[in-house]
Amino acid sequence: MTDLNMIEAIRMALSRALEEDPDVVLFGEDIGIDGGVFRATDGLIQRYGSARVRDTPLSETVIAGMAVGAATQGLKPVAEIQFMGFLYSAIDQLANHAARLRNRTRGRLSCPMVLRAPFGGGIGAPEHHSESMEAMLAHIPGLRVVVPSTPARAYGLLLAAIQDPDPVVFLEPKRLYRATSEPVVDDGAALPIGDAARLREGGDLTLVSWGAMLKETHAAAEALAGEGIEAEVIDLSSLKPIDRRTIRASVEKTGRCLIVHEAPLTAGLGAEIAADLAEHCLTSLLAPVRRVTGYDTVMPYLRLEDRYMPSVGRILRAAHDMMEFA
Amino acid sequence: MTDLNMIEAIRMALSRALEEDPDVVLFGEDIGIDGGVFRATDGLIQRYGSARVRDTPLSETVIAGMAVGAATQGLKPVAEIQFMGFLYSAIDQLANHAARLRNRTRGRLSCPMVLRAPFGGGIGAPEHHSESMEAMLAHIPGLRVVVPSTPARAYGLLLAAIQDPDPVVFLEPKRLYRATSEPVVDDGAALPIGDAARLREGGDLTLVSWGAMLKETHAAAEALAGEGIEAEVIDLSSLKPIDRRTIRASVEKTGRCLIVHEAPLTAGLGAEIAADLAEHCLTSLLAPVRRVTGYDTVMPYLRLEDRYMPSVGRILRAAHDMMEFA
Amino acid sequence: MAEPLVFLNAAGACVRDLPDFARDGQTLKALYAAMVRTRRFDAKAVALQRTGRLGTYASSIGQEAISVGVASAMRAEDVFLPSFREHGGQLWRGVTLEELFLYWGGDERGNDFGGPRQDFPVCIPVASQYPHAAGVALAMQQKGSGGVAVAIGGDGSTSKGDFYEALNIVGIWQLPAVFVINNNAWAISVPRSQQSQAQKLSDKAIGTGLPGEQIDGNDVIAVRAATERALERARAGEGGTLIECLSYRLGDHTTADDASRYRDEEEVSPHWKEEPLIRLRAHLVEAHGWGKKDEEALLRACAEEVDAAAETYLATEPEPARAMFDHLYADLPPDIAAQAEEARDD
Amino acid sequence: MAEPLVFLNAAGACVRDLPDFARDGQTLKALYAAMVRTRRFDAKAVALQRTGRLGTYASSIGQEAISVGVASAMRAEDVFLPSFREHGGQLWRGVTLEELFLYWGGDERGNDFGGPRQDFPVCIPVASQYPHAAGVALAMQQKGSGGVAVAIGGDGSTSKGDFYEALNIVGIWQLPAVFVINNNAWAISVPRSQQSQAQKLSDKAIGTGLPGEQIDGNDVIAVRAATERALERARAGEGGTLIECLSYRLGDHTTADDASRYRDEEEVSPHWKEEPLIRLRAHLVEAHGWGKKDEEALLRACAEEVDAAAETYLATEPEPARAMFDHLYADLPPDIAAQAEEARDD
Ligand SMILES: Cc1ncc(C[n+]2csc(CCOP(=O)(O)OP(=O)(O)O)c2C)c(N)n1
Ligand SMILES: Cc1ncc(C[n+]2csc(CCOP(=O)(O)OP(=O)(O)O)c2C)c(N)n1
Ligand SMILES: [Mg+2]
Ligand SMILES: [Mg+2]
Repeated sequence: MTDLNMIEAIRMALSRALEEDPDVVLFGEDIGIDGGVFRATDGLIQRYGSARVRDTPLSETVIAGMAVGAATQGLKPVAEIQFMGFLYSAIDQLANHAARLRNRTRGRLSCPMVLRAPFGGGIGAPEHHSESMEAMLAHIPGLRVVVPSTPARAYGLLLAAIQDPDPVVFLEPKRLYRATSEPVVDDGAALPIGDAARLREGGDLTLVSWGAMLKETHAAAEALAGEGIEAEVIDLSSLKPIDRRTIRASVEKTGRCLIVHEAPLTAGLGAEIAADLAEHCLTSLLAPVRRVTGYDTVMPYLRLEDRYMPSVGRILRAAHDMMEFA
Repeated sequence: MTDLNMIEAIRMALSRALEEDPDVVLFGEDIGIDGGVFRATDGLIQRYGSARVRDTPLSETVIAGMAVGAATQGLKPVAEIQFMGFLYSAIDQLANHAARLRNRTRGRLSCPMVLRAPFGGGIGAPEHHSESMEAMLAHIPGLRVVVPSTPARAYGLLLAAIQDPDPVVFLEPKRLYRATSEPVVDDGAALPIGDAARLREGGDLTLVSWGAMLKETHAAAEALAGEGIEAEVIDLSSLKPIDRRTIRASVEKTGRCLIVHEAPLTAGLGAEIAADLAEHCLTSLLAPVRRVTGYDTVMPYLRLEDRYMPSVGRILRAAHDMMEFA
Repeated sequence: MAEPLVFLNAAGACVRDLPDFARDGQTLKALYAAMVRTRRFDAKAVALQRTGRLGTYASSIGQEAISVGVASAMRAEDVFLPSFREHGGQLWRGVTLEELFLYWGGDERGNDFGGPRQDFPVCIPVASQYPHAAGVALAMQQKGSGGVAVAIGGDGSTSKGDFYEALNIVGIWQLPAVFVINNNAWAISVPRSQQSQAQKLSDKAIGTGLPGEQIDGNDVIAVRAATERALERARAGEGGTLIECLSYRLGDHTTADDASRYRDEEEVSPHWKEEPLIRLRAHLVEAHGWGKKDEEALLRACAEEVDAAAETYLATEPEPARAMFDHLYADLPPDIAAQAEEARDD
Repeated sequence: MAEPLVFLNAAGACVRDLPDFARDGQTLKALYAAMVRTRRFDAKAVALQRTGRLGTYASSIGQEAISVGVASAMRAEDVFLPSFREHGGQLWRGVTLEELFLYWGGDERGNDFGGPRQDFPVCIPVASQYPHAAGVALAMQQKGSGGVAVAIGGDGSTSKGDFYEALNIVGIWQLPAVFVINNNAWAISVPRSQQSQAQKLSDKAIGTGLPGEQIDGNDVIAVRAATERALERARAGEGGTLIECLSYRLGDHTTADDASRYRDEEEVSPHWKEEPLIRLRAHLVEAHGWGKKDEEALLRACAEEVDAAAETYLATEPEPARAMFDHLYADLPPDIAAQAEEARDD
C-alpha cells in the first residue's frame, strides 16, 4: 500500500480495469504516448498496447459517439475529454443517445461507457480550461455523474463507473490531482455510486460539497470547530443520482444546510439540494438554506481567478449568518 | 388589431424586425421557401428576399457559430434551431463564445444574437422532438433565456430579444403555437426581458410556471378557486435572469409556492426557484415548496407522452397537500 | 467525372455485365419482393397516420433500392445503423412489420427487435448515427468479429460535423465501417445544391482518405454490388468506404410535411420514371419470366401481411406509465423509483 | 500530387519567379522584421512563464511565416480570427505587445485591442473560430463591406466538425472567407498522420466544392502570395479558399507540454534548417544587401521593445474583482449585480 495522489489513483484504477477486463478500451486526445495532458494514462499504452489505449483525432463529438457505439457491442469504453470546457460538443451524444439507448430499446441495447473529464478551476489554466458545468449533465435523465474528492475515492468510484451497466460521466477535480496523497489499496474494490460520504460529523450545521471545493469546505469546518460550531461535512460524490436521504438525515439533525460549489449559482446543482430540503425538511430548518458558489459570471482569466473561487471566508460568513439566524 | 395565435405573433415580430432594422438576418433549416416547419417564417423570404431569410445546410454548430460571428460585425442574426432536441450541438458556441464574448473582450466585441427554438412536448412529435432542457441554458453565465406564454407576450418578448444587446435564447412552447389566439397589436413595442408576469392574483398559494405548462397551471388555479383557494399565477417569462423579486414578493404574501415545469425534476429550473425561496423567504413559508415537473426519465414516445406531462391532477394534489400542511 | 455505377437503367435494360448474384432469378425476385413489401408498408403507414392511428411518418417511396440493396449485401453479424427512412433495410434484416408499426406508432417496444438484436434503432438526430457506427466498428475490430458497421443517412446528414468526424476516424483507424448516403435530392425543403457545393457527396471521402463512390441508388443491383465490395474491403481489414446512392424523394419529407410548398410537380414527375421498382420488374419480366400472376400474387401477399401486422399493432395495448422507468437504468435509483410510483398513480 | 507552392527554398534560393511584392526589399524587410519581433516575443513569453510571471503559453517558434504572411496580405477592414498560435499575425495587424502579454498573463484587457477593433481574440476551443469566420463573412457579404474573414487553425483543428460545417457553408453561400491551416505536423502529441488519412489537409476543401491549396508555410512569400490570391477571389465575390501551410512545431505544444515524451529530437532537428527566418534572411542578404549591422540593429530593437512591453505588462495592476461583472452583459441583471458587490468585498 502506497501513498498516491489522485492522478496516480485514477491511473491505477484504469490500469486495473484494463488488466481485469479485456473489453475495456481507453480513447481520447493525447492519452497514448503522451499519457494524457495530466498523465492519467501515463504508461498505459506501453503496458496494454495501442489497440486498447488509443489516441483519437481532435474530435469530441466522435469521441462521445464512438463510445456509445462501442458500448452497445460489448466493449467498455472509457473515453476522455481533455477538459470539461470541450465537453459541450459531446453533450448531444450523451443526452440524445448514451443516456437513453437502454430505455428506447426497452433494454435491448445498453451503453456502459465512461466519459472522464477534468473539471474546475484553481490551477491558473487558460480560458475554457476551468469550467464546472456538472449541473447541465446532472439534468440529463439516464446518466450518472460522479465526482471523487480524494485519491482513494477516485480509485473506487472510477472502478464503479467502469463496472456500471449504464453511462457514467466521471468528473475529475483537477485542482486535487496532485494536491494530496493518501494510502490507496489496489484491491479492485469499487465504491458504490449514488452514496454520499459523510466526511465529518457535527450537529450544528451541514456542509454539502463535492470535488475540489471540499478543501475550502473542510477548512471552514475546522475554523468553525475552533469557535465551537460542529459542522457535518458531506461529500456528495454522486451528482446524479443524488443521495437525498443522507443529506436530509443530516439536515434533520443539524437544521442548517450550506452548499458549496464552484459552478455558477443559478441553476447550479446546489439549487437541487436546497430545493429538496425546501420540500422535504422544511420543518427541520432552523435557518435559510444557503449556497456559497461561483458567481453567475464567466470564470475569469488567471489574474482574477482566485476572486471567483468560493473562499473559506465566504463560507464562514454564510455559516455565521446561519448560526445567528433567528 | 387582429386575433393571432402564437406562431402568427412570432412571424409578425420577425417581420417587423426585418422591416425596421436592415441588419436583422434570419437563418436556419427550412426557414426560407418552406417558411419553417412550424411556419414561423412563412412568407418572409418572399417579402425580404433570400439574402435576409436564409436556408442553412443541416449544421447546427455552424448555425450557432455563424450567428456569433455575424453578431460581432453589426448584423442582428435571428437563427433558428428546428427543435430543441437538436440544440445540443449549438451549446458549445453558446457557452464558450456567445455568452462570453463581451466579457472576454472587455466590451470590445458583443454578440447581439437570438437563437430561436421550439421546445417542449405534448404534440405527439417523434422522439427527440419534445425536449425541455431550458435549465441547461439558464446555467450559462452571459446568456438570456426567454419563454413566452401567449401570442402577445411572444410578440413583445421576441422583439425585445432581437433588440437586446446580448445573446438571447428564445424558446417557443410549441404546444402553444396554435393553441389559442388573442389580439396582438403590431406596434413594435418590446416587453422587458427579466420581468416575470403575474397572470392571476391570489393570496393563498403562488404557482410559478412558464411556457406551455401555464395551461395546466391556469386550469389548476381555476379548480382551486372553485374550492375557495386563491392561487397567484406567475409566468416566469425570463428564465435567465430570473425575476426573483416578483416571486419572493408573491411568496411572502401567500406563504406557499408550487413550481410547475415540464422538464425533468432533478436540476431543473424549478430547483433554482425553490432554492431561492429556501434562502430568502424561509420565514414566510407556511408549507414546503413543491415542484410538479416532468419525471427524471426520457420523454416517452407518443403513446405514453401524456403520462409524462405534468397533469392538472398532479398540480392539484400537490396544492392540496400544501394547503393542508401544518 | 465518372458516371454513377448502374447496371439496370431506368427502362430496365442492362447497361453493364451483371454481377454474379444478379444473374440469379431467385435473388432478384427476393430483392424485388422486399422492395414491394416496403412500399406496401409505407403506404399503410401513411394511411394510418392520416387517420390518426400512427405518429409522424417518413415514407421511403422511391428509395427502396437503397436500404434493401445495402441490407441484402450484409451478413447477420454485421450491424445496421439506419436513419429514419430505411424501413426496407430494417425489414430485410429481420425487424418485423409489427415492430416498425409500433415504433412509428410511438411505442418504444418497436425498438426491441426480436430479430437483429445488435442493430441500432432508427436514428432521428441527423448524422448522429455515424459516430455510433465508428464505435460499433471499433468493437468489431477489437474483438475480431469479422463484422462490419453499416450506417445510412441522407444527403442532408453529410452537412453535419458528426458525419465528417466519424468518417475521418474510420479512415485513421481503418475501421470496418461503410457509410451509405441516401441522396434523395432533398433535406426537407433544402435541395441538394444548397446542402453542399461538392460536385458529388461521395467526394467528401477524399478529405478523409477513404474511397468514395457514387452510384445509381435506384438500381438495387448497383447498390448491392457496391455495398458488397465495400463490405469485402472492410472484412479484409482494408477499412471504410463511403457510398453515395443517387435517388429521389418522391413523397413528402414526412407526413408532417407538404412538399408542394417548396418544389414543383414538374420537378418531381420525371423521377417517377426512374424509381427502382419499375426497372427491376421490367428486367424480371424480360429475363426471369416474371408474369402478371406473379406480380399480383406478390402484391396480394404483401398487402395481407402488412394489413395483418397493422391490425396486430393497433390491437397492442400501450404500455403502462411505469414502463417509462423500467429500462431507464439497469438499477433505478431510489428517488426515481419514487417517481415511477407517482406516474403509475397519476 | 502537386508540389506545395514555394518561392524561397530552405536555403533561401528562389525556386520560382517572385511575385511583385516580393521584389521590393522594403516589403521583405518588413516581413522579416515582423517574424523576428514575433520570435522575440515568443522567447520572452516563455521566459516569463518559466519564472511564474505569465500563464500557460503557446509558442509559435518556427511558424512565424504563416501568420505574418497571412496578416500582411490582409487589409485593415478584413477580420482576423486566430487560434492561439498566431501571435505574429496579431502583431502585424496592430495588436500591441502589451496586449498580448496581458492576454497570456491572464488578463482579459489583453483582448480589448486598441488596434484591429473587429478582430477576434485568440480562440482556445479548437476549430470554433471557423463558424465565427463564416458569420463574419456573412456580415461582410450582407453589408457589401468588401472585407474578408480570415481564420487560422492548426492541423488538429481540421478534425473537428466545426471546421467542416463552416467550410461547407462558406462554399454554399460563396462567403468571403479564407481558412488557413497552420499544419505544424503535431496536435499536442498526435502527429498529422493520426489526425487524418487525407493525403493533404487542403484536400478537405474538395468535399465542400472550394479550392484548396497546399503551400510551404515556412516561406512567407508563398504564404502571402497564396493569401493575396484567396483574398482577391473573395473580394471579387468568388467565395472562399482553404490554404494549408506546411510548417513544423519546433517547440513544445505549450509551456505546459513536454514534447520529448512523444517525439524524438532526431525528428525535430532537420526542421530547424527549414524554419522561415533563415531562408528569408539568406535571401535578404543576397538580394537586398541585408548586413550584419542591420540584423543586429533589428534584434536589438525587438529585444528592447519586447522587454519594455513586458515591463509595462508586469507593472499593470490586475483589475478589481468587480471587473468580472462589468462586461458580462450590457445591463447587468439585478441579482448578478448583488453578486458583484459580494465579490468586491470578499
Ligand atoms: C440534427 C438534426 N437537425 C435537424 C433535424 C430535423 N430534420 C429531420 S429530417 C431533416 C432533413 C434530413 O435530410 P436528409 O439527411 O437528406 O434525409 P432525408 O429526410 O432526405 O431522408 C431535418 C432537418 C434533425 N432530425 N436532426
Ligand atoms: C475542442 C478542443 N479540444 C481540445 C482542446 C485541447 N487542445 C488545445 S490545443 C490542442 C491541439 C491543437 O492542435 P492543432 O490544431 O494542430 O494546433 P497546434 O497546437 O498544433 O497549433 C488540443 C487538443 C481544445 N483546446 N479544444
Ligand atoms: Mg435527403
Ligand atoms: Mg498542429
